[in-house]
Amino acid sequence: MDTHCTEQQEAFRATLRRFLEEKAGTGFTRQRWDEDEPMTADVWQSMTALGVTGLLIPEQADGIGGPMSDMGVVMEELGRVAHPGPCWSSCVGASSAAAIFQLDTLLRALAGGSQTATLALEEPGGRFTCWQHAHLAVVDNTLTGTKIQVPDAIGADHLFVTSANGVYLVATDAPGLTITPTECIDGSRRFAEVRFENVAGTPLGDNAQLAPVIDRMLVALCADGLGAAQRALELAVAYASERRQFGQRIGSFQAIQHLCADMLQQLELGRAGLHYALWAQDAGDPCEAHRAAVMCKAYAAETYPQIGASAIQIFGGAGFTWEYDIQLFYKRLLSTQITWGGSEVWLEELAALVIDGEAPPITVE
Amino acid sequence: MDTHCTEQQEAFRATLRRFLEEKAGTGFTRQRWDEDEPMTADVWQSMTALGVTGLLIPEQADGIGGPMSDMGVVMEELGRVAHPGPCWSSCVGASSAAAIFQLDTLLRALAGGSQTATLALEEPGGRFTCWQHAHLAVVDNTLTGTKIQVPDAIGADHLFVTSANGVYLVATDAPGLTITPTECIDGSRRFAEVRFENVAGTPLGDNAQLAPVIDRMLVALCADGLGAAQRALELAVAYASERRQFGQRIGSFQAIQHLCADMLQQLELGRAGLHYALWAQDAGDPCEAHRAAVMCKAYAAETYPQIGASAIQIFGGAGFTWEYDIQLFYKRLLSTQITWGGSEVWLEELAALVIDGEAPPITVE
Amino acid sequence: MDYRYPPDTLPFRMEVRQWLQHNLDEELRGLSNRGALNPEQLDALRRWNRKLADAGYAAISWPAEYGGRAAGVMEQVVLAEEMHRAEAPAALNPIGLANIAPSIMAWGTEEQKRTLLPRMQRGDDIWCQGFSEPGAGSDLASLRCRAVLDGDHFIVNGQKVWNTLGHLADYCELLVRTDPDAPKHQGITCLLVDMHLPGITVKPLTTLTGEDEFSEIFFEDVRAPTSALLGPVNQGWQVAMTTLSNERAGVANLHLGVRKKIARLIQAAREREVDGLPVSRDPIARQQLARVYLYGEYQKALADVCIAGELNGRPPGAESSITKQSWSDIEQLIGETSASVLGAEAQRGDWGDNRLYSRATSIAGGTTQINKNIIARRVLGLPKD
Amino acid sequence: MDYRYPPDTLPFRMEVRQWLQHNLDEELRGLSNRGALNPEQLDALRRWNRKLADAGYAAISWPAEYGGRAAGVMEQVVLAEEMHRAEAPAALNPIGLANIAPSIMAWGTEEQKRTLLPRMQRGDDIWCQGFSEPGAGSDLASLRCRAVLDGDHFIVNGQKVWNTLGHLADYCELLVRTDPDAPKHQGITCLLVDMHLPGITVKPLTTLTGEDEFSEIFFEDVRAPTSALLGPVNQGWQVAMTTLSNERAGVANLHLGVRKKIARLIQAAREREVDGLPVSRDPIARQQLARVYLYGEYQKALADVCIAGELNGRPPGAESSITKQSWSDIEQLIGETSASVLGAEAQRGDWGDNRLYSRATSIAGGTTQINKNIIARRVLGLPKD
Repeated sequence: MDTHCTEQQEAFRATLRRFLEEKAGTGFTRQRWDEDEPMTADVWQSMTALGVTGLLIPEQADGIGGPMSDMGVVMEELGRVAHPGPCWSSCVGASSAAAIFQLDTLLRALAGGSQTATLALEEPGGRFTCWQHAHLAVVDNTLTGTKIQVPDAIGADHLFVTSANGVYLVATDAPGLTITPTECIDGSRRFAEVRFENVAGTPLGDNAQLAPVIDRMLVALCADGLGAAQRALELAVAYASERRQFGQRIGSFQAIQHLCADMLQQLELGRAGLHYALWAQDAGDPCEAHRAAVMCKAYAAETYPQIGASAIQIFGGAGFTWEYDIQLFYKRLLSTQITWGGSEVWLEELAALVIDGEAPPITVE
Repeated sequence: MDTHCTEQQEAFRATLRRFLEEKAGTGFTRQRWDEDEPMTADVWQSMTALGVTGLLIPEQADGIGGPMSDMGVVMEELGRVAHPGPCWSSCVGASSAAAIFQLDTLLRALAGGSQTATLALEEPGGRFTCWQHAHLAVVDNTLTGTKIQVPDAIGADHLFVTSANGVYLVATDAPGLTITPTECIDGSRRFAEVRFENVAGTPLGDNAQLAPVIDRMLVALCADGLGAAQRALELAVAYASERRQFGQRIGSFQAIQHLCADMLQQLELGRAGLHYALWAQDAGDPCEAHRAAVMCKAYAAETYPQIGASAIQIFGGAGFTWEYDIQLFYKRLLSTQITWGGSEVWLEELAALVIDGEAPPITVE
Repeated sequence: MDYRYPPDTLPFRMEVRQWLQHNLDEELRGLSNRGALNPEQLDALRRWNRKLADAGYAAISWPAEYGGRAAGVMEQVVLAEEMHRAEAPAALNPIGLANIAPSIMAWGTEEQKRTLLPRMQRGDDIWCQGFSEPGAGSDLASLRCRAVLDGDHFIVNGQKVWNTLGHLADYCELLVRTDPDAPKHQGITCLLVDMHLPGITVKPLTTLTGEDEFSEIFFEDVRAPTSALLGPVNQGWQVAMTTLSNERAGVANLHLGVRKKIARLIQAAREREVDGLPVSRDPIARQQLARVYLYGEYQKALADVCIAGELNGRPPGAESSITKQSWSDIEQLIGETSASVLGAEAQRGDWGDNRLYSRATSIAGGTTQINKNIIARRVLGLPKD
Repeated sequence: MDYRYPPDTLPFRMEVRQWLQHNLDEELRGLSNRGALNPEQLDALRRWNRKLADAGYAAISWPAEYGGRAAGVMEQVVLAEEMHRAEAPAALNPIGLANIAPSIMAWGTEEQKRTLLPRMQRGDDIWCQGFSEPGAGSDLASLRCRAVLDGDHFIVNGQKVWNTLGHLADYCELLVRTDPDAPKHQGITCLLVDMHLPGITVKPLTTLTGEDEFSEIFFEDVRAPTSALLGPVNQGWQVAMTTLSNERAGVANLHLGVRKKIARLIQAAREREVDGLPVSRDPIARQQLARVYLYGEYQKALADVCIAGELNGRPPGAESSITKQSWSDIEQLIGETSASVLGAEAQRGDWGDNRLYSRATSIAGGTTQINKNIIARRVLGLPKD
């Protein structure tokens, strides 16, 4: 029994962190902020070389066949720099989906970094729901309608599209497909609206087959959030330990100290739950994997924006400027919250699991 | 325009406060805590002499015909000592109800303090709802069923009982009526379960006629809560200004100071809303009176227990003892919250008014 | 107790309302006077400001001798409500009119009063304040920007930050240290500096929303004539702290903005659907919307207490000291509620900016932490030890 | 990463589970060892304690030489889980076994170890701690209860407060000041005082729930023999701070109680109706219940991090320092949630007491304020200045 990362994972983390600090730190994030293309070819190539693109892809498709707990390390590190690349959508989401539907060619292209893909789930409306398909019609494997908030759709080669008739694979260069970027206060993430007008798709199977992919993506999104929240706390503590006001370092004021202590508590509870959720994705019980993923997102959505906001508060006026990095992490945590539904959505799902379902377990045995 | 009490009201307040300090302070509350009878004859007589029992009763029925803003002063002062008497149920509730139904004899008895009465509204279930009548059947003006959480039912002479057939007046000595006290963590308030088995009642009219009475009672309950919360803050500030820990007065610690500042903010917002609601009860527009009363209870239920809890926290171990008065006020604020429904109930009612109804007004003109 | 506005405010309200109906052009509606203005917008706002000034509405709280109408709190509140109702932009110099002008009236030379105040009122000159410095946000007394007297000029060197409208400003109410040996609040002097003087560099300060709302101002051997001196040398602190007596009206109007946003949020919830039902029918959204609505209404109730206090001649009480904090709390609650209720839509456009911007409400003009210190010590009398 | 308990804990778990099935009488189930016990309950608990001790389950973390089994963190956790699952009362001396015994083992004379420890383990003697004093709750170092050496006795005078089980105690681990001139943490001596000595008065301290769970103890010229001395004179602070090395198991088990309460609350919501529907179908109640459930599960996840840290030989990290605080938060959240979900029913009985009692979790054993100071300084390294 160990809830910590293995030594191997920590070594992997150190390598990643060094690479990101040198080649794709927050300076890189800022540089890509307003660009159409979130990535540069050389950074993406390095990510491939580091094994990020192939991490979750089976070995027989040129991947590494690694566990989600390894991907958790990647996502935490990417969150620490508010990385703009399509890792969440493609390396976690599309790679897992392609493996489930055994799309061997796509898997190889994803593993090698020559292609990326993403999932088109959400449809117009207010609050996010996973399986709502009122705005997409499918007739004879031809799709017409709208998906919104599709992550990293611009630049992607393929879309996994959910519909009332199941999951379809659609090439982004298919005739009738229009992808329009959606504004987002977090410029480190890219979303788009995708319109389909009689677009040909390849039927892949039931929506339910995507359920474990969505659980993985929820957990990966929270791992990214944890990394960003951790970095926000580090920056806030460092700033509070330096900055003087009224002749004192502001970090010596009890109000600031308690704010930081609250942030640490929120962070460490989140880490404990996240690591459990990562392990649960790998451990094999799909119900438990789902419960853990749902809790993870409910917790992250409710808590991480508060960590970001507290960090901004500690920075004071400096936190309100474009110049300091802390705003990057605050925005990253806001989009972590809102992407694929806030805490209301996932607390209701959790209620369905543990109030309508079985009584909650008291011991693990 | 003045949101403050008038000079006359402040003089009335001073008289009341002096009387309560001398004859019915928290020592009196403690003394009555475990007694069946919440009051003593002489204190009740003094309350009558001070004009509390007749305050809301029309002059032609031997009352004073005062406004709710005067009653607000009374309730704030009673809350400051966690007063155990049946003022809320009888002097606010039953008196207002008796006036609406023009029960002249009862009005005179209430004004003179020789009788008290209360309202039986709530029925068994989880969350409070005002107009739920699943547990009380009425056939030929004969009542059978159960009402719960009836305030001050023990000692009362009459009950105003709501039912699917409207409001009934029932004498507490009527055959078939059983009143059983209900345990409550706040021993300064008395609640009872009332069982009816073919009990004869006098039909009075529609339930809707009681609506303004309920609004008045909600506001009065919150005025009591404001008084208790104010007293809790005063006690906490006094204690924090005296008590030393680690060589410093604890009130000089920023964490304690900010806790107190938060309490003050919660209190003063509550006072502003309460005084508006008191005025709205008197000003004549029933819709506005209702909106203000609903906001008042939603706010008090959500906020005042936090003020009480913060005060306990500042007292530390001492706050956890029976000996210090602060626990009386914490408990009073908990029962202020729960009596007639918590914030969920009244936020939903507020939503019905302002989301389903008109857009919220932006200016008063 | 009486929550009705005094009846004699009604004629003034009607006068303002009618004037706005006749004079406010449609394209000006909703135009903000904060933040990055393009030259056309600035021109339009200047024209509007002159109209306001000519009608006597630009600075109604000023004494009559300076072109105001010595308006009391009720008239100020009514004007603000009507301007808000009509979505009319405020005058261009909010800080100048409310904070700088009182100092000039109290301490200025006749020349300063005569030349500066009318142009400020008309928006001909734009004013900024040079108080905050890097490394001294809320801690004004530790400022380091210095001025040395050299004949009939002050030589100013140093840096200021968080200057609202600094990049557009013609004048700056500048606090400089003139006696480095004096205790912190002393040895500070107030200058009214022409921003077009050589040696002044203004750099926009980009906020996290990407706007250039604030500036940094650098002074390098700037020669300000001694005629720029406002009040006595080394008494700049007292000079700058001069305010008009009925300033409570400004704080009392904070609820206007939040209540409009809340009404918009409720309307947005009515118009969005989730799972085939309006979001406004969702029980959880209803709780959240009702809660934010309640706090908006209570901010108004608190404003009424402040107004009534001023109107009835009471000194500011606890209600005044918590108003800014409760306003900040509700601005941030609106941001969080919009995220819950509107989902992804809250990540962009006005709602997105609003959420980010709400963070500034607990920082600018005194952080939450400093406000609470003050409330605890001054209002509640907790010990300093 | 692996969240499964080590497989070798399973035999021990089964052994304990079976033993409890055979040995725990129905009337003992759910009996609390805290708070006001009547004599019959105390007798029953004493008999149960002896059974536990005889089976080797009363003090499994103790070294074998004192009758324990030197159990590691996993065995302690498993025992606690099984005891909890069976609703078996814990041993009567929780503080004695976990906090006092380690000091006696490390500092006691052979005589003290031989006579005191076995009786403590069996519950033959009940122990309390005499640390807190009126006016010095969390600030132990400022204690004033004093002892003066007079031949072969210490003369003790002073007052202690917040003594759990004080009214039943046979012994007290007492901290007294023996050198009034020494700096605060020095000059303190630890005595193991027989509570039946003349001059000791115990007064119950009624809590806000009306229970006599704690006591005040008054010492008036109490003559404690020098044989009561534990460790060196004037080193009582170090003596009293001695703990067993694997104490993390205790903190790691905090989730057991809260998760059982949460399960009960969910069950209660299923069984209550409002407007003809189970409360558990109400969307708002569902949010609140799901939230409190989530925090309960995360308390368990945090416990796993603590356990794994101990198991893998890592020093305690941030997870250990926040465990008490997050536990307190969730105890209080349970109280507030019960009020929202159960309405008036939350004002009485177990739910009512539970809500009141939850307030103590942020006070006893170090207030929230002190915990956060420690977290900020020791874990985050924020400056003291």
